[in-house]
Amino acid sequence: MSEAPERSDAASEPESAPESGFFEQYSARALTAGVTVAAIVALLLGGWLFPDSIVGTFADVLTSENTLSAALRLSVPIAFAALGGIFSEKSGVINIGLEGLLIISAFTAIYVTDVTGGVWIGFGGGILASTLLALLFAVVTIEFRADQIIAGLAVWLIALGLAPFASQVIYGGPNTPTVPTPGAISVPVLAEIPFFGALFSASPSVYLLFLAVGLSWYVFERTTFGRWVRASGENPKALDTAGVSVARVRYAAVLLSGVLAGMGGSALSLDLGQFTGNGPTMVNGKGFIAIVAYLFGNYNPIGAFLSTMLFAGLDAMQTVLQLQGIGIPRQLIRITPFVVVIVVLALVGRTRIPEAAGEHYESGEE
Amino acid sequence: SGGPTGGTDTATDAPETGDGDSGGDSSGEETTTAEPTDDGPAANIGMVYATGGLGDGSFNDQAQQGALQAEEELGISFNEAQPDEVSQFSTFQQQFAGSTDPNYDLVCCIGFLQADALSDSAESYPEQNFMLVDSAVDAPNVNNYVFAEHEGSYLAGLMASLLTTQEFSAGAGSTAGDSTNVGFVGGVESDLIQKFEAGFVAGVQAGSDDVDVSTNYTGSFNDPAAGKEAATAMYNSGADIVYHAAGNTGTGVFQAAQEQEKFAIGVDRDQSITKPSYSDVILGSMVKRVDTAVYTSIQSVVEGNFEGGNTSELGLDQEGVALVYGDQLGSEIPQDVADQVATAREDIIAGDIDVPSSPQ
Amino acid sequence: MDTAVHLDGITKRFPGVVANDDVDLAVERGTVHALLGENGAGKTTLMNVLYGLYEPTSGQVFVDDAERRFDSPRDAIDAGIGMIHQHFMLVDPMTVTENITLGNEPKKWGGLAVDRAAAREAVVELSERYGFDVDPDARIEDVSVGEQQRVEILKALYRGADVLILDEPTAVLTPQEVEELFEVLEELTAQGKTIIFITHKLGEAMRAADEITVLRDGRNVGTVDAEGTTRENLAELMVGREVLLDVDRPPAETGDVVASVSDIVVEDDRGVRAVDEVSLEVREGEVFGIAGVDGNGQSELIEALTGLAAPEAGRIEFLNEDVTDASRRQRIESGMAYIPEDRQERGLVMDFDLVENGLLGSQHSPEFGPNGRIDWPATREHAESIIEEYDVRPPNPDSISESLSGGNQQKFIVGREFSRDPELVVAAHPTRGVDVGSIEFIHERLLELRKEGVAIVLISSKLEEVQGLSDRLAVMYEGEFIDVVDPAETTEEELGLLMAGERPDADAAQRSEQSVPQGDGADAATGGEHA
Amino acid sequence: MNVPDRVRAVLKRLAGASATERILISTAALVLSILVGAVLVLIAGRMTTCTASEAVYYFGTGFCYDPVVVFDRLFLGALGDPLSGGWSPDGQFSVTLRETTLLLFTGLSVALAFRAGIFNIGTQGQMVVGALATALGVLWVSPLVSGVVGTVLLVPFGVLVGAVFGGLYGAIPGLLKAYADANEVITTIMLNFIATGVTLYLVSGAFKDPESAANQTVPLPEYAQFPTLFFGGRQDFSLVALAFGVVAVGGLYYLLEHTAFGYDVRTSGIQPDAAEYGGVDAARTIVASLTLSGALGGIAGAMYVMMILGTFQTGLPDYGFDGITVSILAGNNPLGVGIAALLFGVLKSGTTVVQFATDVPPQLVGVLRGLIILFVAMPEFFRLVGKRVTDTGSKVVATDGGRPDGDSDE
Ligand SMILES: Nc1ncnc2c1ncn2[C@@H]1O[C@H](COP(=O)(O)OP(=O)(O)OP(=O)(O)O)[C@@H](O)[C@H]1O
Ligand SMILES: Nc1ncnc2c1ncn2[C@@H]1O[C@H](COP(=O)(O)OP(=O)(O)OP(=O)(O)O)[C@@H](O)[C@H]1O
Ligand SMILES: [Mg+2]
Ligand SMILES: [Mg+2]
Repeated sequence: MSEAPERSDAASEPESAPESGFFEQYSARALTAGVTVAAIVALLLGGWLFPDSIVGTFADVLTSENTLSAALRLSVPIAFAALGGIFSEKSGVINIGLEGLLIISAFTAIYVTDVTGGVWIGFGGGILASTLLALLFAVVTIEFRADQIIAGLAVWLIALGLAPFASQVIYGGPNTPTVPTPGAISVPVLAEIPFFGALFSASPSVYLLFLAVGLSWYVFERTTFGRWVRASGENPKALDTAGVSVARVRYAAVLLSGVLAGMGGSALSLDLGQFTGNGPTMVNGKGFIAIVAYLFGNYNPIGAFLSTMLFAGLDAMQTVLQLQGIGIPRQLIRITPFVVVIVVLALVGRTRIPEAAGEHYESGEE
Repeated sequence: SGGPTGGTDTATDAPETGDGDSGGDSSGEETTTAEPTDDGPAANIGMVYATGGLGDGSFNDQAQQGALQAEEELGISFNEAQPDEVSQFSTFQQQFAGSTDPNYDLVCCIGFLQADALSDSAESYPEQNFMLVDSAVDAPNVNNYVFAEHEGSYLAGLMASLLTTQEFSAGAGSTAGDSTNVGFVGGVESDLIQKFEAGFVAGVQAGSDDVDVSTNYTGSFNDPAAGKEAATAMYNSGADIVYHAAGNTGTGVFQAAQEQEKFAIGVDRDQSITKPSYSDVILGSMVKRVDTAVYTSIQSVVEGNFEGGNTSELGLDQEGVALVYGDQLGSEIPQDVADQVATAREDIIAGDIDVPSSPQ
Repeated sequence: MDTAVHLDGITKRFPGVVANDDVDLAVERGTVHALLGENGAGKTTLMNVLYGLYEPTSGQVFVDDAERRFDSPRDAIDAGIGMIHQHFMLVDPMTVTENITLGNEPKKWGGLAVDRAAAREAVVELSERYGFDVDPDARIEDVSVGEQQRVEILKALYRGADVLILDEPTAVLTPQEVEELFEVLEELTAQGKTIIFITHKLGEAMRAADEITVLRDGRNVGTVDAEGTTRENLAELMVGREVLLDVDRPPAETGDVVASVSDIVVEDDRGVRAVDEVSLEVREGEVFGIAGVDGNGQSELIEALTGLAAPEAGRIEFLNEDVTDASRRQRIESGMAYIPEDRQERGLVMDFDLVENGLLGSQHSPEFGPNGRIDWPATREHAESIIEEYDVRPPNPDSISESLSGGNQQKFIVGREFSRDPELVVAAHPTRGVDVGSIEFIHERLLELRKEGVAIVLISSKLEEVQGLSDRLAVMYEGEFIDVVDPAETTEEELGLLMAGERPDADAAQRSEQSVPQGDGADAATGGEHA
Repeated sequence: MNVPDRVRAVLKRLAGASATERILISTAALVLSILVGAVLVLIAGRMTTCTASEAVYYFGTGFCYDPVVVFDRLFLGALGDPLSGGWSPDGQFSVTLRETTLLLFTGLSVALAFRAGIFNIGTQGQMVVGALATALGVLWVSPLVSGVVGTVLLVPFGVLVGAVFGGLYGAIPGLLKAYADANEVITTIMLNFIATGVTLYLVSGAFKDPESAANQTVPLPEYAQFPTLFFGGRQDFSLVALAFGVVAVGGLYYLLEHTAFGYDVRTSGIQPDAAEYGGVDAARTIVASLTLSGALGGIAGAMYVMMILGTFQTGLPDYGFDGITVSILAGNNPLGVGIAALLFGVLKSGTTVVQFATDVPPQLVGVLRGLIILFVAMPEFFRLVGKRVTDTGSKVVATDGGRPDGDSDE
């Protein structure tokens, strides 16, 4: 793949933006991105030359507008949670409770919508529930110095129990009834563009996601709060001695992660009009995949979004590939996204995490 | 607003329910609010549902329907258990079987996964009556009910095949006459679901040689998001009718149909009624009368003629499965289609059509 | 002259420790005031009180003659006080400008955005005013320690500090950088700023300060005029007794080569060549010293030697075997003892008790672990004997390492390593943070081992120590041995120049290339960046 | 995410706490969770409707659910109602022990990895792989033997196969972490999904039992399953399996505390730099501990197949995830795992009793589990409470006695 190196720069831009750490991982990321792009190009080329081969099928699926719109839909909860995770972890609080935040908001959004009849009120309700749970997490980790990983795990477990519990109490089963869903919004003209039209004909949550990604990027790169969050995660003492309260910044960041994850969870259930609470619930690991996404995206909101799209794109492709009957057993096609994540991780290796992430900080502590 | 209501002991409050389409009409997984008479309920029934739980809008809810009907009509009382792991089946079966307060007259085991546990439980509690849905355990105290899902699915396939090859529009959906495929969304790969698939495919082929079936298994009976993606992908690749046998995952199929302005076919219950918000895209449902099975076996217990050791095979003939047309769209199905479907039904019952029960 | 800062009767207690005991301190505006004292004397604590990081147990703080109560550094900053900590409070991945303006960013668009142009402008303007040399756009992690320190000072100035506190600002600097710093301080006082700086180096205090306050055991034991005092006087105030640190070192009787390193290259974790083709040889009964300002590759060199870092190139031999690729465990087992630089990170498992820590490195040795089992009774005896022999306090093998004071931790490590019957001892800063009595003891033990024919590689940033103990002394600068000298014949000034990277004159260089200075008429050790 | 560092910090803090303090904190966490759970039950009881006669009354208000009954059922029910007289070993109590047995292994699996500073979320997947391997392995050799001899040979063989394959599956994230620096939290989560997918593929295809509608292997012959002694076997519990579990607890304790390997593991778990200094090969220790951890998970799978189900069927219960909670509650101490596994065994088994005997949704127990972990995570909170209690205590003495310290005549 001789074209890989040339392309790697362009392709890695979003991820290696100002945040990226030392050279070594920059190059690993660039390499992976390069190889990915090269593979895609080779696939498209192959598909164009041999449209009837399996490669042709892949190429078809890849360039289909439907794949893009499916990927966008699948991205929504993951990407929102990933953005939330970035805020929290960059401030020094590792939030592996994202899964729980998604669950609690997914349920509450349906419940509130069901009770009030307003989809957007439900959306707000979901955000509120998630934010409250995040507040509990913040109090426990920041105030009571609880271990962040264990507390995050607890948040997940609590939500995993609480949402189906409430559904059972209220609706008599772990699954809620169906409520109305917000319709898709189609931007005139733009929606007609081949392939990229998918970006302009989507559920409101997709547009909200675009907005959230952009805003998050802006907050980190351009606002004082963003800088404080970064400093709080890298060297809280520097922030403290600069006269900014680390605890406050961390509270704000964790609550923000609650808000963002809440948007993801609400969007997840409201776009389907139902919460299903059996087993791992409808969230089914999306919160954990969000963590993968932002680590791979190197804590950059745009990088995290693109990583999510990579994963969601694979997921969308596996759905379509199943239909094409390409000879690979369905059960195995379904696990391709997970395999790809492992392979990618093995290639990229370690992510530079914020220096002080996971550590409790007490002002005045020597 | 909740909590206990009423001031007297006998005042029974209707359980607060979710919307009709949550399926269940119960306030909890366990209900003992039968009209109490002086000498107690006509019978005590234990319900052990399939994993997936109530509110799936299909299989479990349909089973519960039978119990509710029996509660109303026969004055029985029932207690429910929703296992979430296979290993809990035997626990619950035995809990019911071993209980003395009350003593359960019948334990209904819903779903084929309970078969293994039940063969042990039935042996351990020879005095206890059991009924099993979707599989057969050979024991003198068990009545089995299996369904010919492939027969009903054949009719669904035939209808889909006939409609997709013509210009048809009704409710919120429409078909394009030139499309040549339809879809099938399954839950977890298993023999049972493949039975649905096989019948459906056979029916589609009977309708027209040119129509293909795209198939997708989401790997879950409770993942509407995956169901939606699968169905959307099918609609986008030209299918305009998708049949699902995927429990609650099917909710996503309906939603995709609505968004894409295409059609779907429900399963297990008449989903145009249990999921009324999608009745404008549900052409029909392949109902599987689990409720009848449950009701009949309860009835036999109440009437004292439960025998055990039987396996009832419920097909089109026994009305154990059927294709029912959608509540809203049914009337718009072209008569010739309905006629052909009706004829096929007769032929199957008469044995003139042999429907395969596993994919070829 | 007016008083810029006045501390009155400050007492600060920590559980079990009185860090400051009724300390008074008055600092005149526009002067440099040095705070002198031994490790643990309470200097940092006192300044943290002034900076609002600690609330004093009792006592008052006056700034500009008004009493102040600081609840947080923010209050202190508002009162015009800035502090540059011993460990810099900088955010590594952020730029110089971002660090300087952190917490006080200029804003635009009604606070919705940081005005980055204005921030940069302010930083450039400020550094020009005081004649600082900093790159506003560089990331902290990419700039030198000296520059980081200037960033810290700018950070304080940016916040309008009139009083600047510097905690041991010279500890990490080369002599030249120290000089530059003192010039900066002069410039600052000339512009009316007040400086308080902490040090335990007498010379620096006398060189840079106008007044000097000495703390001992948390108490102010005297404030003197820098002009009218002597080193001896200060030393006595500091320690409370006369200090003499003279090592009695008999001539070496060297034997065979124990370890040799040839043309080794080691990269640090950033991929920079921290050790650039260095060679050395050490013989039985010889102490090979390595001097240098911290961060010039000494750590990486000994990590490679001891098997904790993999060299990129070069060869390491130990007891005539190539151990370049040998594991750490193999090296331990073949007789290499190592007193690590960082006792709390490496030398001890802080949560283990002394019994368990006594086993560290020997867990697979048949003596304590026959067949992979651990013989705890034998291990306990081992720990007890170290404790006894090295006077570790408290003498309780069950105490958790973390609860020991630094000096006692170090004594335990030294005891453990020496008890291995080593062929080679690599000792990195073996007396850092250790009290005077223990220093003597450790030095004696090192020399005893030397006498027994053990080879020793010694690294220390204390010049007296390496100079006093070594038979040959290499000076390391930027990853290379800039020279290898006979410590007995080299002055402190010469060493200082070498440490600062001033190359020896051509003759000396010549000499070092051909016949390298020898400890005792023995032969070649290599000094060499030439290879 | 620097989970290892995190884990280290946790361990550090946990190690700092004395054993008594740990037990106190765990107990307090349990009690507090039950209290919160009770409140939750009451709130839920206000949200549903029931007849007045079914309601219970607290504080003058009626509630549809009675927390006292719920917790009575949860705990006493799980123990088979020891107080009611009719206790029999093969009642619910054996379900509790059965769950405990599985949790012992998954708990130990997680605990071992934790001790090595590795957060193994993949015990679930390792269990799934071990379970399938056991089923296939035993089925493969079972025709060669039979009867009691068959049991004596096949059961250990099955456990071994489970251990080997679980171990191999655990080695994958180990190798990825040691040599590619890949975060084990992510890889193990992904490997869980992969294990589920691949086993489904195998069991719905090549290895499917043609007789069964379920995705499962052919059932193991009776003699290839754990023998049921004393407990009748009605609840699929075998004392032999529990004995295996107890031996594993003791064995892991011994391994960690009394062997050089254990020393290496513990050292690299709390202070990797010191471990490296002490000659511990970090990469090898990571791979070895994850392999061993996976082996324990695999044994849990073997137990599931050979004791509970008698076959491998897709959709294994979440014992692997429960193992994480067990291990955390136990402070990652093997002996503590013994106790914590019993507690969670009670909770799991009690769940079905609660569901059977009350109207309260069984997911309550899931909430309780989360609360317990949450409270265990914040020892600081209990220390604070404890301190406040003792502080007020001493104040009272001071005002009473009015005497300066040290001058007491007590
Ligand atoms: N946060 C704290 N908690 C408990 N004890 C402390 C704390 N900070 C400092 N001490 C103790 O107070 C004493 C004085 O410490 P301080 O750091 O002020 O010394 P110092 O003079 O700055 O020493 P050095 O020259 O080594 O920096 C020491 O005994 C130290 O252990
Ligand atoms: N931050 C702290 N928290 C609790 N105890 C501390 C702290 N710092 C020091 N101590 C305790 O105070 C005592 C003195 O500590 P310090 O480090 O000042 O010793 P030291 O005087 O430097 O001893 P040595 O001369 O042996 O190095 C020790 O017992 C130590 O455990
Ligand atoms: Mg200090
Ligand atoms: Mg000290």
